Amino acid sequence: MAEEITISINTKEYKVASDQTIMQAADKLGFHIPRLCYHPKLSIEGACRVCIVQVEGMQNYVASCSYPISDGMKIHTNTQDLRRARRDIIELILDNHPLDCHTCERDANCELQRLAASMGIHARHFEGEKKHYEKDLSSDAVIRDPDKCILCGRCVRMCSEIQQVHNLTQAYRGFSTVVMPAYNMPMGESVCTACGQCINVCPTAAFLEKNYTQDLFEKLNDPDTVKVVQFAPSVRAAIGEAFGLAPGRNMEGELVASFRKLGFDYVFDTQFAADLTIMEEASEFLERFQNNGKLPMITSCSSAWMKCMEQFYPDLIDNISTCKSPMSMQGAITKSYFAKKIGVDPKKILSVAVMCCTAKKYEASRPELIVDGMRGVDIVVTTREIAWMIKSAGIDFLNIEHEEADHPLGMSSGAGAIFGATGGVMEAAIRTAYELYTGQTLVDIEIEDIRGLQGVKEGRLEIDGQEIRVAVAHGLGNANNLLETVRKDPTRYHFIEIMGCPGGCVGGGGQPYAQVNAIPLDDVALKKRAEALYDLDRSKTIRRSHENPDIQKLYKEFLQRPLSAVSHKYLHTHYKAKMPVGIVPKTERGSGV
Amino acid sequence: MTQIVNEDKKNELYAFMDEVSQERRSNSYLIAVLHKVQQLYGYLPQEVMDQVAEKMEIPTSHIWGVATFYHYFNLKPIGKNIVSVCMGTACYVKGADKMLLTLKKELGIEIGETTEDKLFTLQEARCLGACGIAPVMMINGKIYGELDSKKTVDIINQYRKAAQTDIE
Amino acid sequence: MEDVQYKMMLCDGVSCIHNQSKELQSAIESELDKSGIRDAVSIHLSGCLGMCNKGPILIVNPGYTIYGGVGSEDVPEIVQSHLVEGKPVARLVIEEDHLYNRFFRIFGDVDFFGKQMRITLRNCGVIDPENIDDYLSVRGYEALAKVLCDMTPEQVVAEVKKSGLRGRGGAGFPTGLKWGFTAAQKADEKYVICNADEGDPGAFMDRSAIEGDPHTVIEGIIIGGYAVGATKGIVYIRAEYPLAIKRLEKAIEDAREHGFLGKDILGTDFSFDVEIRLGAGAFVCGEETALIHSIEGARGMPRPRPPYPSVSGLFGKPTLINNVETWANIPVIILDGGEWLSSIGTETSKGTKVFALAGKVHNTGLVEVPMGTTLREIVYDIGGGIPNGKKFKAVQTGGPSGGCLPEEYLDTQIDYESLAKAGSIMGSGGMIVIDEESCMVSLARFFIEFTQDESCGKCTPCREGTKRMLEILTRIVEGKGKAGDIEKLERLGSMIKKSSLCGLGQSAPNPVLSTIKNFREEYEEHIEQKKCRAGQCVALLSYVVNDECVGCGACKRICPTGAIEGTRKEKHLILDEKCIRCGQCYDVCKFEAINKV
Amino acid sequence: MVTPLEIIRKKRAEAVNRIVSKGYLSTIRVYVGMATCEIAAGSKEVMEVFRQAIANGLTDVYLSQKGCAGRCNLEPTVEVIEEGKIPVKYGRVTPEKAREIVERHLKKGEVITEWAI
Repeated sequence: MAEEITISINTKEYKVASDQTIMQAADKLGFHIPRLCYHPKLSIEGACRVCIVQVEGMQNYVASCSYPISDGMKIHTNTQDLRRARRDIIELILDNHPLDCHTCERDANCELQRLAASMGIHARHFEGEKKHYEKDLSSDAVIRDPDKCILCGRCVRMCSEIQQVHNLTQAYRGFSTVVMPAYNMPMGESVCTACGQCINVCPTAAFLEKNYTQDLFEKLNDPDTVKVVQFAPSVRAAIGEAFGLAPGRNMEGELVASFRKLGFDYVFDTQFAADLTIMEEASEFLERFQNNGKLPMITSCSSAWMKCMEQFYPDLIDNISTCKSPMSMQGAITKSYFAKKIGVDPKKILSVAVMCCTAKKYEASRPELIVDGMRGVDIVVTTREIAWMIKSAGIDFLNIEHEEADHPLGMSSGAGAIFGATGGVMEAAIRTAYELYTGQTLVDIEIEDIRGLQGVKEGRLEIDGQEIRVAVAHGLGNANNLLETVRKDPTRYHFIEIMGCPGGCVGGGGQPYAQVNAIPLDDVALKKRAEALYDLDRSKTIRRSHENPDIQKLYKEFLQRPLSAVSHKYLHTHYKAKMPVGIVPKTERGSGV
Repeated sequence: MTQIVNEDKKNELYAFMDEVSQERRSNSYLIAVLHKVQQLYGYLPQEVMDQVAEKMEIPTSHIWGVATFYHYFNLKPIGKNIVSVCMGTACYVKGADKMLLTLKKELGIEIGETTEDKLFTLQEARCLGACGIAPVMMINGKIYGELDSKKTVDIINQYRKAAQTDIE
Repeated sequence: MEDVQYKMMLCDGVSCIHNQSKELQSAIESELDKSGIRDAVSIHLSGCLGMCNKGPILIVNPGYTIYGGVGSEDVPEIVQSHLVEGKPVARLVIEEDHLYNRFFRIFGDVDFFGKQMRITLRNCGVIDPENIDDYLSVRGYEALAKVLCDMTPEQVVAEVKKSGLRGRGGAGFPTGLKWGFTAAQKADEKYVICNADEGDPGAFMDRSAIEGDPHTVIEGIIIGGYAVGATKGIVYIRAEYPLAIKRLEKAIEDAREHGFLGKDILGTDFSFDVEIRLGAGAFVCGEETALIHSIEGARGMPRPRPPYPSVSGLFGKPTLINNVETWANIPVIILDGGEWLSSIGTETSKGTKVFALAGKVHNTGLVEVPMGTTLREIVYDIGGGIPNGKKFKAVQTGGPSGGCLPEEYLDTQIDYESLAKAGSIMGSGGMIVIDEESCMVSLARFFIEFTQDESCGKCTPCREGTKRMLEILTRIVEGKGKAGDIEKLERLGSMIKKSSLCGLGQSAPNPVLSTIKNFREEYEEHIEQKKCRAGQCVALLSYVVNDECVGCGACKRICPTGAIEGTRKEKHLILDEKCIRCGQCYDVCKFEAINKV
Repeated sequence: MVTPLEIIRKKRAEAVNRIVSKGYLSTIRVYVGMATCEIAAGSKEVMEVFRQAIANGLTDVYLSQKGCAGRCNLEPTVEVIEEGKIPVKYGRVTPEKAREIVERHLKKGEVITEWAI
């Protein structure tokens, strides 16, 4: 237990707990010390030096993010000398940064811009040579622009510490330091899983999603196509933040109405396909469970996880559910069942997905998902992109009248909604699997054990006297830790849900940037987004996927039954080991990685 | 023939990695392994770094970060002769910069580059420890001291001549 | 110990041992006891004094009376006459000359060695570094044996504290305190590290020490391991030092064979081993946290402290890091006592310091002087002054982290505080003498170019700030300096000093700030008059041939760009547009026929 | 029990014996500087001259390498210690000079003062 000590900040004394850094203590006391490379979920870097403070008795400034407080410490956070030093540091960053704020995608959303404004940098003293590197546009999902990079290292730490993908590193050194994949490989050819978390934590525009908004506007104006959109559960739970709302507001009605105003002919809901996924996945699980199939079965909804698995865990490919993700199921059904239903050549359908995710851009382009020579989804835009499009099209998003999605692919159960939160797929699957197996309805359907932000969650339930052990991991790093257990003890679990992003899809790489003075991927915001989805679930009468009448109809009219040949053609896929091989380092400390 | 040589190199490298893998915290030996790679291949070829990554269970990005951080490691194939010009203070004060200029001109390359005939790679060194005979340069580990432009060019020509005789 | 009036030094070299110096020692001790002056005399053993033919050799201080061929039978006379009555025994004195006021065989080289005092380099240039027998014969590993025999780890730490030794890597942190911190940590594993990643351009103290006497360093490390409770020692050494590495490897092997390393050292239950890790060309790895990262196999980037390595260092374990020279002091401290070392030097800085003396002095080389020696003594007495009748301008200490001190600071004493007060630092031991032909702006630029190149790139002030400083300095030396540039350098410099993450950044502006402080007028001349008084800034001068030219053609032959034309025996001409201002024609001309204008 | 100090004393005595048995007590001892700096300046070749001389029958000479004493600008250095005489240190020794040192100093006992430091 930490003792209470006395420190002074800016000449006033405070009693605080001893086991804190200067920054932590100051934050709690209402002094917001400016910062840049610091992120509460990542290791301490101490690199940007923006958070320096003066401690009496010390010759040099110290970084408040890393320096521990001690009894009697006298701290100054705002002296003239400090202000000038911080200002000069930010100017030095600006001096090596393109001066194109007004054409930059992060304009008004940029931490560097905000810092510069708050420092009052009105003149430039030290301008000189700027670095210049080519933009890396090779990936379908993530753009890397080293010119914008200020070397705070947040992306590198995110990629290695939280996601454990270890795609990004700082290469070279000094003024020539660049963040890049190994061998300066193009992102599209690297082990990048396209999860987009680097974008989420980047304070500037050094990482961005590949932007398809102009393309989409263009296509929306094409009179010869039928424009169909689907949108993921988490989009509705987060997009409000892009319009200045606090996290946790469900904006489903506003979104549907806006899609129609943007020019979409049909607005469908990915939650419908989530229900469909559950039908297939729960059946697949039971099939494996009853017939000595490969267990544990691992979910395959998350595109970043898909790529991660193919590179890092080729030995577990047989454990992966063959189900496509909800987005891809929705796309496939749109271009088959739905096309037939409205009597349109599926080639004339523009299938658009609005996702909380950058990796879905990658997924949509996977050749394995092509059916009848067509991609299921033609264009994927993120929550951020659609928010911009709505603003750009002049739609009054916040005051618009709510509308509902279209049939037959727009209606969903509560189980489909909770897909967006970590543990949601598992919970939804259990609701259905239980009934499919036992013929009885599961009453207690909210499974608290697998909700929440703990890295790896475990649960067990009994179905007809048989114990089923399940595990849930969110974020690829947690997934790694879980799968290492599985490699060692393959019988430990029967069913595993893995989501590539922290918090699940609500924390996706395509979600709105952190608001002013908020932290990217803040746990509170993630929880509120998830809560919005759980509220949505609770508000529905139908909370089990198999009870969704449109789903039942789909099976009756088209798919026949789960795991049928038709289902396999449209809703299932296969995976194979991919190069380059991803390597998870040994866990012992000593590699510095 | 080259195949056999390469196979030998690979075996030697793997033997070395096997040896360090016996140690505790074996992946802390990455830099030692990269030294070994460079000793065997003259530089760090990408496919060999991949092998190191796989064998030592270290992400390639991490290896790349290390390989590019340390100036000692060559990322490109190097010439037959490595010419390192000492740019330590003692040599600098005694005119190493002029000598470097002469070398750049004579070889037609910049620091870190290799001549087209793959005969010379020009490098800059920080103090070779021969301050007494500054300015100095080192070619393949042999130190030449008290240089001036003419002497420098003469030495380079000796190596050219030697290479010529080798071919003949 | 206050009462010691005489120090006796008994040669312990191979020949003298053969000549029964051991018996002599006991004879002296018993005679002193008899005379009741045992406490007034201390007896030290030293390595070979080089007068083997006259052994055994006994030196009495003060006075440096050297007795040769001393037999046990002579002892009562020496004690009575010399020590009690103060009259040296003339018949036994072989030399009574301050020339031999050295511990070692450095005869006939008085100018250079006269003011030196060799403690850490005591065996360098004396013994065969690849032969452990040589080291053993000069009391090698006796300090280790003494520690294992008679001292607890706490006593060892206390002895080091008593010596007043401070880190020789540059920062001067009290070594004993550092040892105490690491020793106080409770952990299942601890490490000691020898930092041999000597990176200052133009400094080679550590290389020389390891090449000349690797066992001293190893012995120091083992003693350190014993004192702090570590079982593993690591020498982190530059890959650019192949010979030093080879000798170190050999020394470690030999030490293992003799049971100084490994399990149950010298029959005790203390086990310890040393391994070598190579650097790979990164100056910043001299910084302790960067060094640790490098040993861990990562990019050598520093991290914020605390936690300090003594609490959480290599692999997260408590780690003691000292540099080569610091380690080399340890066996001496153990053998001769901390008190003895603390009797040398100044109030705050004890013992000696090794410098690599280079630049514009007669005698370049490695020198070890007692703390408190003045810069003037080093430059003029040891270094022999400036060659070619040029005028002294400044002395630079501390390499890229240090500063330039002009004439008026020449009487500054070498100690951590005095040098800092004068505006430079002790540093790891680079000392460069600068004459009037060197431009201070260029020199500052040279150092900042170095630190810029060696910046790891982690923290903003160092990565971006030194780059801008370099740009400003470059334009000044190219004659494109602008009004206000000096102030910008000062502003950036002081910000970088106070805000950078590690020592490299925090000291990077020193060469610039100190030259601005002491040679501001040179900066102003470059900027305002586009003039370089030293004639070094090539953009600010051109070379012209004057009428003294006899047309010998020497300049034409040496010109690397073919910028000189002229027929034999006629006045030559330098083509300004082709001239790259390398100055070689100027240097080669025997007739002073080329002017810098 | 044997204490570490006793062990070390024994070891030293043994070491001394080994050194002596290698001819340490010869009339003349020759030390050649063999640090990186000395080697860079050419001390290997100088060493070779002395080695050859001994191989060719020069007797009563003990030859050893040593580290750098710090006299950078005078390297390579060779030190000749002769029984009963003041040690002589030669600077900037070349193989040619070394041969002459062998002939004049080692064989005839003549100190070549102009080369001595």
